[in-house]
Amino acid sequence: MIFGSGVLRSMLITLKNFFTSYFKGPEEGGIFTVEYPETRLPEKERFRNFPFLVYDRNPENLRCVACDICAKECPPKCIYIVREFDKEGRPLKRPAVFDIDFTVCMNCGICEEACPFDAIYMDHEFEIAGPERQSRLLYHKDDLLKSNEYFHKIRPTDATAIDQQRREAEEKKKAAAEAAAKAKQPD
Amino acid sequence: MTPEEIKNKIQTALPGTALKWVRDTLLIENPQDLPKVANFLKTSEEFRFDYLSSVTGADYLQYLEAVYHLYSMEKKTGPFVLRARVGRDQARIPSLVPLYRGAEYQEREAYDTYGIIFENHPDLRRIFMWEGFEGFPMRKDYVQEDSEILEASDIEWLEKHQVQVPEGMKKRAEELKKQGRRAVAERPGQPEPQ
Amino acid sequence: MDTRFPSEKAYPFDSESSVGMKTEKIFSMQTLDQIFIIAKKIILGVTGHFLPDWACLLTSILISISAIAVLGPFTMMYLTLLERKVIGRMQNRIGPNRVGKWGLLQPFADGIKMLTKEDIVPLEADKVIHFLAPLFIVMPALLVFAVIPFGRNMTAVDLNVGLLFFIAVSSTTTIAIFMASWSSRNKFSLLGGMRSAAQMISYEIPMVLSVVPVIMMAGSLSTNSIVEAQSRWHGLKWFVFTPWGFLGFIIFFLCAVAECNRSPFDLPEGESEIVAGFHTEYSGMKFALFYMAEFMNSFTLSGLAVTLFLGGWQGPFLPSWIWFFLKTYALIFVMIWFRGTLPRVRVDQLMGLAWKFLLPLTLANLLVTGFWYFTSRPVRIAGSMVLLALAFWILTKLNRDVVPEKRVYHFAE
Amino acid sequence: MEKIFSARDPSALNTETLEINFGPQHPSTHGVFRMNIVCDGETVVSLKPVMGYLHRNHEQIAENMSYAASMPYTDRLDYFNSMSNNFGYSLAVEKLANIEVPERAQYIRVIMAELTRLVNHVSVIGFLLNDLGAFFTPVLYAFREREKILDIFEEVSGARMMCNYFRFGGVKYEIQPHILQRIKEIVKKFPKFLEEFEALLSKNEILCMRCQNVGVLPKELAVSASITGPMLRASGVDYDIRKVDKYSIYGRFKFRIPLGEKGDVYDRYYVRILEMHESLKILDQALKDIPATGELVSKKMAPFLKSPRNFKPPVGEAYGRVEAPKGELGFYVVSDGTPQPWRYHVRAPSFINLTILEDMCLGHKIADVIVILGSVDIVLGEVDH
Repeated sequence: MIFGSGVLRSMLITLKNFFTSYFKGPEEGGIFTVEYPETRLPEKERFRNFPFLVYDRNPENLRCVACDICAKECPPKCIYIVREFDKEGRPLKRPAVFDIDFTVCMNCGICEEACPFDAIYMDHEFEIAGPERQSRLLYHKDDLLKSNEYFHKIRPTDATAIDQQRREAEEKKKAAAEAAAKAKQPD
Repeated sequence: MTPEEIKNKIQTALPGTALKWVRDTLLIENPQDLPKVANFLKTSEEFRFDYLSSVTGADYLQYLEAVYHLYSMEKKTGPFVLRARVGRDQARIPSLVPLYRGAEYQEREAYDTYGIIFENHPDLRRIFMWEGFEGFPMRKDYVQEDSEILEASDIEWLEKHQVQVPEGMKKRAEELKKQGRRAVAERPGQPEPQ
Repeated sequence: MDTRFPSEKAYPFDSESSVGMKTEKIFSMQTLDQIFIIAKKIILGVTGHFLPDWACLLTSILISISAIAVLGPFTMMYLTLLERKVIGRMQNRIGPNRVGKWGLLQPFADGIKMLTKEDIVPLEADKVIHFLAPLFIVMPALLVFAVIPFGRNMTAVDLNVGLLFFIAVSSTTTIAIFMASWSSRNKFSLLGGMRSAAQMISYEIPMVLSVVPVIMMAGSLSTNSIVEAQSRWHGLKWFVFTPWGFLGFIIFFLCAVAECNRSPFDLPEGESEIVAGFHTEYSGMKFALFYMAEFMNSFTLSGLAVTLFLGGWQGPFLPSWIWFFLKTYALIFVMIWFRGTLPRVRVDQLMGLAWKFLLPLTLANLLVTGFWYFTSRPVRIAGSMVLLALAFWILTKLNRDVVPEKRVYHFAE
Repeated sequence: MEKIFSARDPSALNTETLEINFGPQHPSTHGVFRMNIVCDGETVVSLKPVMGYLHRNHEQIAENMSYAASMPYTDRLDYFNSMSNNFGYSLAVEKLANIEVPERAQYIRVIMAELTRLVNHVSVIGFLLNDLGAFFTPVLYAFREREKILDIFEEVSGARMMCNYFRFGGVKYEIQPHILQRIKEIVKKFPKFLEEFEALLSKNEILCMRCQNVGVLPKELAVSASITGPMLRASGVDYDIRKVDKYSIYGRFKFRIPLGEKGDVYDRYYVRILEMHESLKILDQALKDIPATGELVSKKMAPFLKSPRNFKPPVGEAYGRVEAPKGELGFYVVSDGTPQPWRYHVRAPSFINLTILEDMCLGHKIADVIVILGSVDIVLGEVDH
């Protein structure tokens, strides 16, 4: 081995890459840069960024019942929920305040897992940068609300499966209620 | 070799050491015996526990504990766990650095977080916290300044930036301000010791 | 009074005034070859009508100076772009592509950014020297442009000791770098300065010695005469095609890379070790001046290597200045290629390479050149190749510590 | 003159040592890590590492929340290999609560852990070359390959780096056949890339000059200083937890453990390359044997996925360790029967591997310190946990 041959060989590798970068695609070892704003990587279905709240049909009809489980489970404690009360002071099954501090949230997806009402899911939206931290990244209830159709759009597989489950559960409930009603009627 | 046999072997080799069986691990009742036992385990041909995997402290309210996980790289056996208990006020355990170099930073970490003083350690300083930090953060009685309870100045700032602050928080902050206290975390009810 | 420079007197096509050249000749090869000279002469012809002779001479000098003053920074600006593009391609990236088409306006954007940045001077710094160092480093880099023959008759000043001038002036860079490092009051800067002093002084010696064979064969220190000496075979009888020339070229080029602090010898600024070396404490335009000096140095040193070993502006078919720039940019490409590939050497290995390897090799090369000079063709080619191979082999055997060890790796089941 | 030379003994040159603070803001300390270096000229006389700039008391955070909720926090320990960290933590808790992991989940775990090892080793070599002064070329070649694997992670777990994919008793998501197919393709193409990578680096004289016989770590010191991972094996000690403990299903695969000769930087570099080849072997076998269907989480743990607070392991303690790419990653968990661990301790490999940094660096040049630190392979998220 001549002294210096190793250096020459490694220089050949870079030269080869210099030329292949003009001809080959990213799969064969060409340029793998994605020129971001113009071209984007395909969105992965399971990609999770920040959470959002799902509603059915209209925003009044949101699934969240303000049970506070996600707020308790959230590892960095970024969710803050206040339950809504009606005029007589009875608690309603919906949140009055639902804030998520996106500066604290770490996109772990525990809230999604823990939610027993399928109300909170992880969003694909990631371009949320803004000029001001506190006002821009503290998301309130209105900012978080998104329709079930949107959920279907970003995560079709999960959404259909969950819809199926919900429908089944509802039918079961209805059947149980009917059965209960039937059981009540005879007397 | 079962742990029970190892215990018997140690007791025959080193008479006078008080050993006790706690949760499948060997408690050395007098912490001063620790280097003796470790040295025996490391050098004896039978065991050859030459690799100290982990050193850590633990706080059990009445006492502090140092836990040592020993393995043998030569014989590929282990783990064999040693533990030593010391009182909260005179937490002094002889250092294992002369035997296992790998204990150096781990003992410093245990000192930093639990305040266990390792005697004869070559360089026992805080490792993660800064010099002059008071208290030992991993002890169960350590009270941390709480960032979740807002102080009056925080609320002022938040409201200036159009953030809704719930009434309860405001009330609490005012109370704190009246008492001239800072916000400290409330600890949950203390669980029962082992 | 004759306002022409001595070099221009030797111009073979000068019998007729180029200003009054016939139209059919204007687009010939020779015109293209001499286009810059003709342009200069037109300006001088116009100004000559209403200016006294001394002013004409001054104008002539000023034209050359302003040409260099434009060329230097312009080269530097586009070298940065070239470097970023080429290295980007080597790393399978695109490189700058946002400012202008293919990023062609990137250098201007960078320049504007540099100019608008805050100029920070450390509190404890020696302010005068800290201010002077960037100037002192750019000056020699610009000065040496004077003796580079960019094309036929295109040498700003044809000194008869041009080569000596080049080497003497370019070595003053060390002082500027040391000024920068010492005045910053920063330990990283100081280390960078120390490294730089050691490195520059050590590499100067093999560099000068590798040039000596060329001087021996060309019999002159003037850069123009050296180029003329390589003019046979239709301008292809370059010195690099001889054994001693080849070795001299390699050594000269390696030393040139070390002289202008470029990878793999970029220890004075080695960013992974000493942050940014001697220019750690510089910001804004002062920092840009250091970069400018580095890139201009790499341009002039490549130009000198071309002049000495690659036949300068000699070459068939194309105009002379195109040949010069082609060759120079080819060498700069190699420098960039080095930077894209190689890791940095350590300071002791760097010194070892200079003193224990390159210096003896240049001395052997000197001997071989003498042998070549006094023997006839079949003997001299074979003989000098054998001698050089022998020298190389002995030196690699003597420098065992740098030769890679063979390692055997075992596997445990 | 007298001050500089003492007249009697010309060798007794009066020199002063120079004290340099490397970091916390330094381009190649791999994060916010500081070294107080005293050097004589450029030779290191003493070196004291200072850490804790990224300290967040990970252990206390974990002690104040449910077992499952600290899983995403383990991602942040060694943010290059979140899958291995998940693996270690779930192993410890599974030992504590005596949970069986279903077959298919075991295979998925092994596949993910080995892909992580590829990601880590390939980028560590790239960073090492950056520390050596190469201008990002090896790093970017490494990242070209890493990108493909991270895409897989994203598709499987939903995140590229902070995967949070493992659950006690299994894994979180199903892995579809087309993803397995893509992993197979990556595994098939990877040796070609490694070949190119080696041609670029292994025989390069400058790399050999810089790495060979630098930062030598003798066998005895390595064992006594609890060094683990590729660094230990580069010193020639045959100890790989995948072989010793045979945790998960590693006992089923055929692979070898590469051992270094001298324990210098070059050996550490080359052992990593060889380990990647072995990882590819494991991946090959795992991808062939993985059952097509099967449950992902054991039946015992399935109800706790929705309600992590109800998961209360029995009173006891467990020490789970895995062979993470950086070394032995151990989790020591003590349960008191409540939903929160009473004691949670991380044995961070890159933290303990730093113990002998000074011993390796003494007598070398400043430039070597950076290279040796690079070859130790630290991630400050783990060092400062």
